[in-house]
Amino acid sequence: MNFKAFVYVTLKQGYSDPEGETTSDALKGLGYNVSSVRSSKAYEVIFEAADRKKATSLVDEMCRRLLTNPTKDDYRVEISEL
Amino acid sequence: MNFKAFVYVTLKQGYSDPEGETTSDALKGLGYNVSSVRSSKAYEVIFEAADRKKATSLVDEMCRRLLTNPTKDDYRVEISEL
Amino acid sequence: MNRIVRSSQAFEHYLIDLLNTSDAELKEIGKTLGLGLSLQELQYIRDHYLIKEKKATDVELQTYDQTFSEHCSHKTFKGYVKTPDGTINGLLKTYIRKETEEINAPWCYSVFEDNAGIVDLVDDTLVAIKVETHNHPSAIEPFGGAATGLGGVIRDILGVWASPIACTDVLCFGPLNYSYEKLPEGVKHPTYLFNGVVDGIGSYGNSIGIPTVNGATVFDDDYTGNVVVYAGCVGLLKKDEYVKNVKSGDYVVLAGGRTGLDGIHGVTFASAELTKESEAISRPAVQVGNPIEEEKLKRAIKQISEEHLGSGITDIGGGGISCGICETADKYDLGVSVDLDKIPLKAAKMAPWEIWISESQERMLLAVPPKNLEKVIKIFKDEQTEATAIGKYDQTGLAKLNYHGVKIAEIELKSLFNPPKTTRTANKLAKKSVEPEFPEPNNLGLILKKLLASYNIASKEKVVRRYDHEVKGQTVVKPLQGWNSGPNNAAVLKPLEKSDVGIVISSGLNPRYGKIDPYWMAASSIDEAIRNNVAVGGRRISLLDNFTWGSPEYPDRMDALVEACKACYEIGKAYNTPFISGKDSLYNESPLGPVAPTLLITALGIIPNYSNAVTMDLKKAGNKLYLIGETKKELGGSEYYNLHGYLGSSVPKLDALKAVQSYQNITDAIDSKLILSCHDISEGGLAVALAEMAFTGGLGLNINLNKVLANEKLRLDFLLFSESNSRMLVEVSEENSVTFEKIMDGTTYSSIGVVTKIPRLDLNYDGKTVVDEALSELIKAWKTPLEAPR
Amino acid sequence: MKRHDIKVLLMRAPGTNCDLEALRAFRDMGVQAELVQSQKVFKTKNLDDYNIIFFPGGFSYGDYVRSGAIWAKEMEYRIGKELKAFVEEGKPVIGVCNGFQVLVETGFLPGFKGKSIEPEAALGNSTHGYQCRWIRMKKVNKGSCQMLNSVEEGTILQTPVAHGEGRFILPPDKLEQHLKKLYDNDQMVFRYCREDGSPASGEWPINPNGALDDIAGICNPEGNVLGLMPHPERAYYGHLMPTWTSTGLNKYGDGYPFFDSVIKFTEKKF
Ligand SMILES: Nc1ncnc2c1ncn2[C@@H]1O[C@H](COP(=O)(O)OP(=O)(O)O)[C@@H](O)[C@H]1O
Ligand SMILES: [Mg+2]
Repeated sequence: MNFKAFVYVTLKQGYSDPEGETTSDALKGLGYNVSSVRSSKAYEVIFEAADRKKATSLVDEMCRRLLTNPTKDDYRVEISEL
Repeated sequence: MNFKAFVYVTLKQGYSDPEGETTSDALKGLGYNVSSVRSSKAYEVIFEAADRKKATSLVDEMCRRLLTNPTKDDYRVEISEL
Repeated sequence: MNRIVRSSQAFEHYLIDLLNTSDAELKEIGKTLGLGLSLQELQYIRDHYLIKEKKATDVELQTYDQTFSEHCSHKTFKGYVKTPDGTINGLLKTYIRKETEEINAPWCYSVFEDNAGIVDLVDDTLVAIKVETHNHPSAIEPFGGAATGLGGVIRDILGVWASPIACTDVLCFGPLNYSYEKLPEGVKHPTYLFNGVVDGIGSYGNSIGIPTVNGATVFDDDYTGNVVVYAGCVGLLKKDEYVKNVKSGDYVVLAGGRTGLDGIHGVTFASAELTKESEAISRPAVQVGNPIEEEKLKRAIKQISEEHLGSGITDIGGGGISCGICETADKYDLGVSVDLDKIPLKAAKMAPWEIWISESQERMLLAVPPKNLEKVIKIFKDEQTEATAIGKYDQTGLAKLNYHGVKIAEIELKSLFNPPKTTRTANKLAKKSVEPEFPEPNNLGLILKKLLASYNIASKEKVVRRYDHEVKGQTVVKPLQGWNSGPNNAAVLKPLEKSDVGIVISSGLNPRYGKIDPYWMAASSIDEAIRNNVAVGGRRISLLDNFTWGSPEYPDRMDALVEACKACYEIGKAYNTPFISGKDSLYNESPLGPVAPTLLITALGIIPNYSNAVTMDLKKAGNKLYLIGETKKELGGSEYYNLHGYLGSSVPKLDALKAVQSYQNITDAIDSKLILSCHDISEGGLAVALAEMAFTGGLGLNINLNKVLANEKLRLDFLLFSESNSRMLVEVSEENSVTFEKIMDGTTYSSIGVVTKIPRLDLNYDGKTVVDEALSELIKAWKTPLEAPR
Repeated sequence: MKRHDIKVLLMRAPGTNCDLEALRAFRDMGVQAELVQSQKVFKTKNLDDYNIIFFPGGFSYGDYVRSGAIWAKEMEYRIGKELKAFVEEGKPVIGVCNGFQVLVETGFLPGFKGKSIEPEAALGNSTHGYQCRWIRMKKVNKGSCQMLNSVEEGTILQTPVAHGEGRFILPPDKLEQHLKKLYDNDQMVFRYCREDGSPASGEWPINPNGALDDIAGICNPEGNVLGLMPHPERAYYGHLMPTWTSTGLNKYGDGYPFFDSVIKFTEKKF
C-alpha cells in the first residue's frame, strides 16, 4: 500500500530561531503588526508499507533517524493512504 | 485581535526539488521504500488585525509580498484567532 | 538540603553555608547545584569561605565551577602528571611553551597569551590564528555543533581585534558505510554526522563570508563513537590595533546576540520548588548558530579597532560572560562590577546565575573608556546589532554582581584564578601491535586504484566545494587545483593589496599512527603539516597544536598524551617552528571506547612573493621528476596495510636534521623559480602522490622505480605505498636540472622519471612495467567514492 | 564623463559579503566607489548622486525566506521609487550572485514590461546543493546590454560561482513564452558553456546549478539592469585564476574585461 506522510519539523521551545526572528523583523519593516514568527520545515513523503500501523511506525523511524534531531526538534506527522 | 497563521510554502508542481530528492535518496539508502519526498517550508506568524477577514487578507499580502515567489511557490494558509 | 537556602529576594537566589561542611556535604552541594567541581576543588572553595566567614551564593559557586572547568582552565595540561620516570609539572609548561620559549623567534608577537596566537606578517601587519575543537556538540547535533564551533573560533580572532580572512576545518568520522546494526544506542551514524557537520561548517562560514581554504577529512573506525571537529580561523590586524589597555573606570560592553538559556549544561538544580518555574522553559542542549549576527559584529568590531575606540576585547565562549569578564578584570589586576539586569535577554525568564553563565552564541565583550562609549554603541547600532554597557572595571580586585540593585555575588578574583592543581597519572598499557605478513600482490595497478578510492585518500571535493574558498578574492592557491580539482598541499592567500606577501596554511594529522605510537604520530603530524607548507613555498612556519584525547583519568591515555607532548617539544624544536597557540579536548569517550589519540598540527607559513607559489599539478611534458627523501619499510598505520585489514607496527619515523636540510633546499629552489610542481608524499605513499600529480596536470609520467632511494631493498608494494615522512616529489625542467641538483646537494634525492604527453601512469622496475594505468581510470577511482549519492 | 567622476554605489545589508572584492575592482578601475550599509542609504543618500549601482553577493539577512528576498522587499519599501527612477534613466544597475537574486525579487529582472510587481522568475535551489567552483560562461548578448559591449559576443570568461540558490527558473505555465521573450529581447547575457564554447546543455558541473537553458546572467529589455550568478570580481586579478601556476601569471584575470566594459560604457554614455 502507498501512503503519504506530511512531516512538520519545528524547533523545540527555548531554541532561538534566527530565521523566524529575521522574518518577523522583515515583516515588521514592511509595516505589518507582527509579534513573532517561527519557521519550520515540512516534508511530504510518499512511501510503501504493509498497513497503516506499519506506515505510522515507519515514518516515526524515518523522523528519528534522519528527518529530525530529537535533541532540538519536535515533529508532527499526518498520514493518509493513497 | 491577535491571530496565528500557519503558512505552508511548497514548490509548484513541475519544478525539481533538489532537497527533496536528496532526502529521498537518503531514506532509500537507509532501506525505506520511499518513492518521493517533497520538501517545503512553513511559518507560524503571530500578528494583529482588526478582524478575521482583515487578518486573512493581511496574511495573503505577506505571502505575496515576502513569503513566496509566485514563479515557483504555491502556498496554503490556516488562520486561527488567539 | 538545609545548607542551601533561598534568599529573601523575589528572584531566584540561593545562599550556601559552607562553614564546617564535611566532604560528603560538599559533594552533595556540588551535585545539587550541578557543579562539575572535584572534591579537592570544593574543599579549596570551602576553605576560602572559611577565611571570609560568609555564606556563598549560587552565582559565586557557579563562577568557580565555570572557571575551574577543564574547558576554561586546562587543568590536565597545567597540572601534575605522575609518570614512572617522575612527576611532570605541567605538560604545557614542560613541553609546548618551553619549545616556543627556547626557539624565541623574534617574529612571534603574542603567543599562548590571548585568544589567538599572533605573529608578524609584513611591516606593521600581524596575522592571528586559532584552531578550536567542537567535538561533543557536533556528536549531538552535527549541523549546529559544527556551525557554532566555527562561529566560536571566528570570535577568538575578533577577540584579538583581528579581521578574519580565512577558516580551516579538520573533520574525523567513522566509515560512511558503517553498519547501522552495529551502532550502539545514542550514537549517530557517520553519514548523518558527515552531512550535518559539513553543512554546518559550510553554512556558517559561507554566510559570514570568510573563505574556508584548508582542512582535512579523515575516516576511521575509532571515530564512529567520537566524531572530531576542528575549526580554525586566521585574521589580520595592525600592530597599533592590538589594544590591551583596560583601565579602572572603563565600561564593560556586551555586544551582539541576546542572552538566552543556551548552553547551560548539566544543571540538576531541580529541587521541588524550582521545577515549577523551570518547567515552562526548556534548556536547549545544543545551540543554533546565527552567522549573520556575527557578520554584523565583525563589521562593527573592525571599525572600532581601526578607530582605537576600545581598550580591551574578548570573545564569549565556554563559561559565558562569567569567564570573559572575570578573566579580563584579573588580567589587568582590576576588579569589576556588573549589573546583570542590564543584559538584554531572549528568554522571558532567567535566573541571575543563568544569565551569568549562559553560553549564547555571537556575543563579544569589549572594554571601552567612558569617552568612547557613545560612539561604540552607535557603531554597533549602525550595523543593526545591539551593544549594552553592563558594568565597569574598578580597582577592587573583586567581581561584584548586582541584580536589580541587590548584590548577589562578590568574588575575590585572585581565589578564582589560582585553583588547586590537579594530579594525573600516566602509565603505559602493555599492548603491542605486530607487523603483518602477507604475500606481495601481483596487480599493483589495481591496488593503486583501490587506494585512490579509499575514503581517506579519495577526493574530498564533495566537502571542499560546499565551502566558499574564493570569497574576499584573496585565495591564490586554492584547496583544489585547476579544472581537474587535484588535492593541493596547502592554501596560499594574498591578503594585502599593496604587498606581494602570501600566507600559507596547511595541516597534518595521522591518527592511525597514534594507535601504534603516539610519539611518532605527533612527530609525523608535525612533519606533514610543515612538509605541506614547504611544498607550496611556505617558510618561517609557526605551529598550532590541537589535542583530541580520551579521558585523562585513565593512565594509558595520559601516557599517550605525555608522549605526544614530548614529540611536540623535540620535533618542533628541531624544525625551529614555534608553537603559538593550541587547544585540548579531553574526555572523548563513547560506548565504542576512547577516540584515537588525535593531534592536529596546523602550520602557518609565509611566502615573501605569492607569485612563487607552487601547485601540485604536472606542468609540461619532458620535465624531470625528482623524489626527495628516503623511502623505508614504514607501513605501520598506512592506508596500504589498512586496505589489507592490518594496522602493523612499523610506524613512520623521521630524521629531523635531514628533513630540515632538504626543506631548506626546496625553499631555495622555489625562490630560484626552479620548481614547477611539487607534491608531498603522505597517505598511500609514492604511487598515490605520482597519480595525483599526473591526473591533476593531465600529463603522464614514466617512472623508473629502481631510482627510488631506499635504506634497504624493499618489496615493490612497500616501495610504492610506504608512508615514510619528509618526502616530496618535484618537477624541474631539463635545463634547470643541473642548478636544481646543485641546490639539493647534500640531501637525499634522485631523479626518478619524466613527464610525458601520454596520459598514463607508467611505472617500471628492472626494465619491466609494473603499473600502467590510464589517468582517466585513476581519476575516476579517486573521484567516485565520496561523490556517490548520499 | 571623466572616469574619476564616475560614482559607484555598492550597497550592503547584514550578510552581504562579496563587497570588498567588488569595491577593490571598481577602485582599481579608477572610479569613485562607495560601500554603504543600506540603512544608511535609506536615510542619508540620494541615488541621483551616483552613476552606477552595484549589489554584491552574500547572504543578505541570512537568505532566510528566500535568497535575496528580505533585502529586496525592504529596498522596495524604502527606496522603491528612487531605484525605479534610477533604472528608468538608463543608468547601469548590476547584481552579482545575491545581487542578482535581489534584482529578480524586486522585479527589475527580467522586467519584461518594466519593473514587475511580483517576480517573473526565480533563482531556485541548485540541483547539487551549495557549490563553490569555477565555471565558464559565454557572452551571448548581441548588443542590448550596452554596458558589456566591449566584451565581444562569444567571449568565454572563467569565473567562480559560489551559491546554493542560483538555478534560474521561469514559471512553468509561461516557460516557453518567457524564454522566447528573453531571446527576442536580447536579454540573454551569459550562458554556462564548455571549454570549446558549446552550451553546457544542463550537464553538471559545466552548468553548476541546473539553470534553465544554462542561463548564468540576464539583463532587462533596455539592457541597463544586469544580473548574473558568477563572480567576475573574484576573477579580477590574474593571480585569482584557477590555473595561473600552469598558464602563466597575468596582471588581470577574466573578470577584468567585465568591469572595464562597464566603466568604458559609463564614460561614453554620460
Ligand atoms: N574538511 C575540509 N575542509 C576544507 N578543505 C579540505 C577538507 N578536507 C580536505 N580539504 C582540502 O582538500 C585538499 C586535499 O586534501 P587531502 O586529500 O587531505 O590532501 P593530502 O593529499 O594533502 O592528504 C587540500 O587542499 C585540503 O585543504
Ligand atoms: Mg590526500
